[in-house]
Amino acid sequence: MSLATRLSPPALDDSRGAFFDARPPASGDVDLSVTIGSLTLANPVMPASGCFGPELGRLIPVDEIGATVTKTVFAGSRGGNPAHRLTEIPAGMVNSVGIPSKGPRGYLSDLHPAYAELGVPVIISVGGHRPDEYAPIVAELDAAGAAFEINVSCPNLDRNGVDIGADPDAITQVVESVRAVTDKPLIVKLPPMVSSIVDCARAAESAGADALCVSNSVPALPLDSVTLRPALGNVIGGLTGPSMRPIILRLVWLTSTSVQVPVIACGGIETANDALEYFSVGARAVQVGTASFSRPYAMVDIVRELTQRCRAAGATTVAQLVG
Amino acid sequence: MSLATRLSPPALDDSRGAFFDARPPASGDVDLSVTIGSLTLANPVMPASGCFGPELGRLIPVDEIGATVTKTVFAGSRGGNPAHRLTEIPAGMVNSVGIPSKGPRGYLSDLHPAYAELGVPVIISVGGHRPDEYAPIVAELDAAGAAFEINVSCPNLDRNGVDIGADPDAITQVVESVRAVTDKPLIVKLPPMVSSIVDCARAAESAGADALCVSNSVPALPLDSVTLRPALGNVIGGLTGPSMRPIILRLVWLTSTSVQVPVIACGGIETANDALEYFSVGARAVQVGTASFSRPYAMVDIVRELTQRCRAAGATTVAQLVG
Amino acid sequence: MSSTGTAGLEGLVRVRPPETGLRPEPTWDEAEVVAHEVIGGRYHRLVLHSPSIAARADAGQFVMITVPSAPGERVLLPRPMAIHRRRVATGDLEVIFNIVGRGTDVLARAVEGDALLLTGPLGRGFEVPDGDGPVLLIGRGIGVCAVMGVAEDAQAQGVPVLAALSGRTRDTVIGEADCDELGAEPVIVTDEDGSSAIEALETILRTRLDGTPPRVVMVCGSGRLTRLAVALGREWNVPVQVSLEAHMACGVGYCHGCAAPIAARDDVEGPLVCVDGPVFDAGDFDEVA
Amino acid sequence: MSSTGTAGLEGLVRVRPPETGLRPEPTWDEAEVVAHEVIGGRYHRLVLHSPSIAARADAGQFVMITVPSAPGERVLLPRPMAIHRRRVATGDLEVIFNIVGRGTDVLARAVEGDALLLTGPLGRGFEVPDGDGPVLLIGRGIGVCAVMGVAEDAQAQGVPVLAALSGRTRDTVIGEADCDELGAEPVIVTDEDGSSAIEALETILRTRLDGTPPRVVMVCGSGRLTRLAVALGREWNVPVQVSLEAHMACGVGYCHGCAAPIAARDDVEGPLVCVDGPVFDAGDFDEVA
Ligand SMILES: Cc1cc2nc3c(=O)[nH]c(=O)nc-3n(C[C@H](O)[C@H](O)[C@H](O)COP(=O)(O)OP(=O)(O)OC[C@H]3O[C@@H](n4cnc5c(N)ncnc54)[C@H](O)[C@@H]3O)c2cc1C
Ligand SMILES: Cc1cc2nc3c(=O)[nH]c(=O)nc-3n(C[C@H](O)[C@H](O)[C@H](O)COP(=O)(O)OP(=O)(O)OC[C@H]3O[C@@H](n4cnc5c(N)ncnc54)[C@H](O)[C@@H]3O)c2cc1C
Ligand SMILES: Cc1cc2nc3c(=O)[nH]c(=O)nc-3n(C[C@H](O)[C@H](O)[C@H](O)COP(=O)(O)O)c2cc1C
Ligand SMILES: Cc1cc2nc3c(=O)[nH]c(=O)nc-3n(C[C@H](O)[C@H](O)[C@H](O)COP(=O)(O)O)c2cc1C
Ligand code: FES
Ligand code: FES
Repeated sequence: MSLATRLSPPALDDSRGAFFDARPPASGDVDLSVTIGSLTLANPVMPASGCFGPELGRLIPVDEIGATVTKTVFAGSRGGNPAHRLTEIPAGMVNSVGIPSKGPRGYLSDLHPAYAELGVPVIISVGGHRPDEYAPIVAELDAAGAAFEINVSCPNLDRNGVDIGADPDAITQVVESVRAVTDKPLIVKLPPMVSSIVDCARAAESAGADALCVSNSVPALPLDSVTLRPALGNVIGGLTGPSMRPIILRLVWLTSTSVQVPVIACGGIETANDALEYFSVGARAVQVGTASFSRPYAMVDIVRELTQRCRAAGATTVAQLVG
Repeated sequence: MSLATRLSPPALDDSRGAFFDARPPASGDVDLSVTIGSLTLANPVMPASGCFGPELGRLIPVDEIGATVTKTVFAGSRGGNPAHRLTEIPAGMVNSVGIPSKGPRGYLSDLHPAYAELGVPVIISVGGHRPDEYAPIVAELDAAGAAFEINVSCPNLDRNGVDIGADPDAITQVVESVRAVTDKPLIVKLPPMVSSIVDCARAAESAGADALCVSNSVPALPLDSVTLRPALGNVIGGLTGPSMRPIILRLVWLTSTSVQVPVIACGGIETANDALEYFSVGARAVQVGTASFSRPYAMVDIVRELTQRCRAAGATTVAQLVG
Repeated sequence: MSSTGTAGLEGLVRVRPPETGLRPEPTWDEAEVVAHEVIGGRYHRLVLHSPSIAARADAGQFVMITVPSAPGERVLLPRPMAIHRRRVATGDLEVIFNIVGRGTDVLARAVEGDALLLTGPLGRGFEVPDGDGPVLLIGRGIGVCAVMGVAEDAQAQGVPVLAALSGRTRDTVIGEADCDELGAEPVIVTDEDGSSAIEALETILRTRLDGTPPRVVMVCGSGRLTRLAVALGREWNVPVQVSLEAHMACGVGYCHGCAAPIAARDDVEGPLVCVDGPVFDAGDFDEVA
Repeated sequence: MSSTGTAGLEGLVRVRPPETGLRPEPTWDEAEVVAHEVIGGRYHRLVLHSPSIAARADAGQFVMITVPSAPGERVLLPRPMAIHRRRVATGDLEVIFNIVGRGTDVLARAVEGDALLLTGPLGRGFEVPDGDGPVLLIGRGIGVCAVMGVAEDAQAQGVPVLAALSGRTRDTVIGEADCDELGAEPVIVTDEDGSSAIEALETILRTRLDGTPPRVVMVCGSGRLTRLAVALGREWNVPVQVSLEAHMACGVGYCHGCAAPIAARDDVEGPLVCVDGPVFDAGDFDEVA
């Protein structure tokens, strides 16, 4: 319903005008493009699933980022978790939104049109409770997505609370089944809390993934320090934000040195410099989540600054910059 | 060599005198004791391995804490990792000290005498690269330790970089072999980054552990944000401190509801309130690491405040306080 | 907004029917801190220069304020704050807040001349229906800030306003000066003299209204007061609008952090406080617990 | 301490033979900030009231300063700082620091009357050998602070001191006033006039010493200057002592965070800068890279 809100145009003295207009000159000199399977993105900056919606298009020039990523779409309708769904901790936040979803049909009718209007490739995130839930969703959304992000980091009700994404065999099953129903590029988004992320990454690659996203949020149980009761309605949530960065940097380093496909880094990225940290350990693209909440223009700033830093260093690609 | 340093007595106007003297009245009313196998500790507060040494006995009244825990002792001599071994990040620090060790013999001759003088039970932490390295060390140290903490969270050179502690079978092997050579209580210290900590916890319990310590530090790769080079000589280190707390709270909750033996919480504990957070999710004792660096008296403060908070609430045990 | 968040309001509120007018498009803005003072001994009043937001905000809308980073410390999520006053002539808006945690603690250290990043105006505000009688505003504590914009609009439209301003003590009651400035009739009730008790307040309001029911009741800041408003609204057969709070991350509708716990079914999400609210209709009387 | 940490000093330094005297027992103390001023345009000078530490510290020892927590996020590790001056009469000690990161940034906001938690005195300081000739101190930048305690002791013992104080510009050189106060002879050399270049400094030192070799050279703050000191020390056949830096957590010897990369073998740990140092002997000349 949020997207149906009818809005008046912004006032003319709108301060964001300058930001919208301040596009850096077309960058014939700098090539930020990145290729994921058959899809080439103009630049390597995109939102993290669940941390973006077409609503943000009102606040920033979305066409400057490389792609959009939808919130994870599940097979059925889900209401999501009880309140509170968010809390903040030092250098991080924990959410237990619980992935409300209206299913693929609801996505196509209520959400996709607004995504499609934004003018950048739409990567549709798909989730499931069981390995066999993924392929039907992707099949139904095949025409809509420029690529799919396979979110295997959801608690799997069949498997004793262990993530699908913690089990290389389950990953293989999911990715092979999805690969069978689409030719679109597949990004597999892994969970961080696994015994061997390298085994998970290799399983995804062998089963046909065109890229990996490393990683989802870190499971956590924040307490209200006064009441000593769980701070979130769902008790457990996902920790995100800058305090995760060194944890995820290690995982990106481990995976990017173990697979051939590009690794998209996700975890605590707030600035172009944070993105460069990930590029320097092998990432080829980045996703921005938590940072957009406080600074809606964080992604656009990163794209612009990456361009500028390449120029300033006389580099034509980010690879040269961190090489 | 550090312990051999000969020191002059502190000056009389020593400000810590008041702290040393400020012991709370003997607590017939409050019972903070905790039992680990055959060992009963006066209270549930102890240092985290590697974050304590007899040197701290010069700064705080160590006999007020429940136990001491040694730095992990390995079979052979190890020099530890190259500099830098420490760095700080928002709400956390990362260390790659690398566990320098002089082996069990070196421990007995150079370190144990000073530990033994402190007047509280000495829990000796033991580590290994392979499952078969543990039992001989414990056998050699059996007479010295009041209990042993089996640190299975060390990178295992035999197993492709995967922790011994991430593999329930390897845990079983380690714990059974150690159980065979000692009757002293065994605490198994688990790593946090595992696919199913519950499986690891159950394996340790079945193999004869008397308690679990949850958990060791979170593997991380901090970069120097200016040079974009690794901030630590060893590239990878362990993240500790308050930003881990919600991550470890979840693991303590998961394990303490899955095993019968007591769970000792370790991760980001700075205050009595932090300890109470862990008690409220099922922990029976706590270890304090990073917090002691900035506030050497952190552990003693926690013991004193737990006593006071019990009294203030009319509780005779911590369990009543968080019940 | 309710001091208890949305807890206990299940069934008490519902999303209003689709609005007929256009809602102002949100923007973000680096707003200069024009003034910062402590009022009522504990509240921080910030005057922020943001013509684009001040000029367009509807009564009852809010802003997300990004907490500036101080060295050695950062607060990650922006903080939602009601737009207490819109001063279109000077391009300023006012927010008043309470220090309750890390974020407001850092905000309280903003000084004149600082720039604060605002996103707004956000959410769906109050809507004054046509009709007779005054508008009855009921605010408690910081909740007064959510409703004061209505008094600004009412003054412009010549609609009389009766504003019940509740607080613990006389000097912590917010909004009296605003009422004076806006020609609204303030009713100050406090815990210390007992006048803020539900029965006492009800009696005072009936006396002041003197038999003329208001055309609408708008309430924020207390579950108890919301229940009173609903009861009176039913008796008078007038609409009751209530402003709620929820923990928020994005403020514009995409993070789904702020769903109110008032969904009809388990597989349907509750309305989002940031875009479907923060102002909701009070529910059918039958739904009231 | 070296601006490059211990990097590049492998083989250049070694642990000194066991000390003969007793080392002061460390303690922790809530020290009051007695004064805080910015000097040389960029350095922060803190005067801290801590009689128990000031009265007992040896020259070249250091303190760990716990960074006070600001609301919000905190700096976790204490910061090692040389004890620049010990003022036993007033019970104060002085530290001078540079803002280089998060920790020093927060420390720079300490104001008079604040309490700072100190642990100290720590480490093994400089040891002035018996002998003839003056003590030659060489300090660069903030490294001057590590050696100034030696000038304090030398004054008490009537030993002459020649202190080479190096810095980028004239006004950022630390220690001139201290030398005046302590009767030490300062030699100010700077990058801006070229006098801090190794050859220039060597010439200046030889001229000032006028053929009388010092009894000891003590150096801190620069790898280049350390190499110069080692070369001169060898020529004169006098001991050279150098103060090093390392990232530290505990400061007292148990965390093993500060091992210097100068171990003889892979399976043996390097000396701990916090207890075996921060002052080391310069190594055999043959070891110098
Ligand atoms: C639409 C709306 C308007 C508001 N208007 C005002 C106002 O005018 N004046 C005022 O003082 N307060 C107002 N609030 C409440 C204000 O947002 C919270 O007091 C503030 O976010 C607390 O932040 P903190 O860091 O100090 O507290 P903490 O408790 O440390 O916050 C931790 C997290 O919980 C969130 N949180 C905590 N309490 C609340 C709450 N009551 N509502 C929403 N999020 C919360 C914070 O945003 C943060 O993400 C409003 C809330 C909403 C939703
Ligand atoms: C024995 C000793 C004495 C010192 N005396 C002084 C002094 O008198 N004046 C002064 O300005 N500085 C001195 N230093 C250096 C000072 O400790 C660092 O500049 C300071 O710790 C930097 O902290 P930060 O948070 O500002 O920097 P950051 O770079 O943000 O610090 C990150 C981490 O690295 C550590 N670190 C960074 N640089 C250094 C360094 N050079 N040495 C040790 N740890 C470092 C910090 O302690 C912290 O744990 C001394 C260091 C040592 C070891
Ligand atoms: C409010 C919120 C909702 C999220 N929803 C999803 C989701 O639906 N699917 C998903 O794969 N990840 C989701 N995530 C995780 C993010 O995509 C991302 O992995 C995580 O936030 C780490 O990035 P960050 O540190 O930049 O925020 C969500 C994160 C947040 C904060
Ligand atoms: C400097 C340092 C050294 C450590 N050495 C060891 C060790 O030898 N053995 C071990 O099991 N854990 C070691 N740890 C991990 C701690 O015991 C503890 O698990 C971790 O610090 C989390 O607790 P904290 O957040 O309170 O610091 C070390 C931690 C630090 C910071
Ligand atoms: S705050 Fe993000 S959807 Fe409401
Ligand atoms: S700083 Fe801890 S051993 Fe040196």
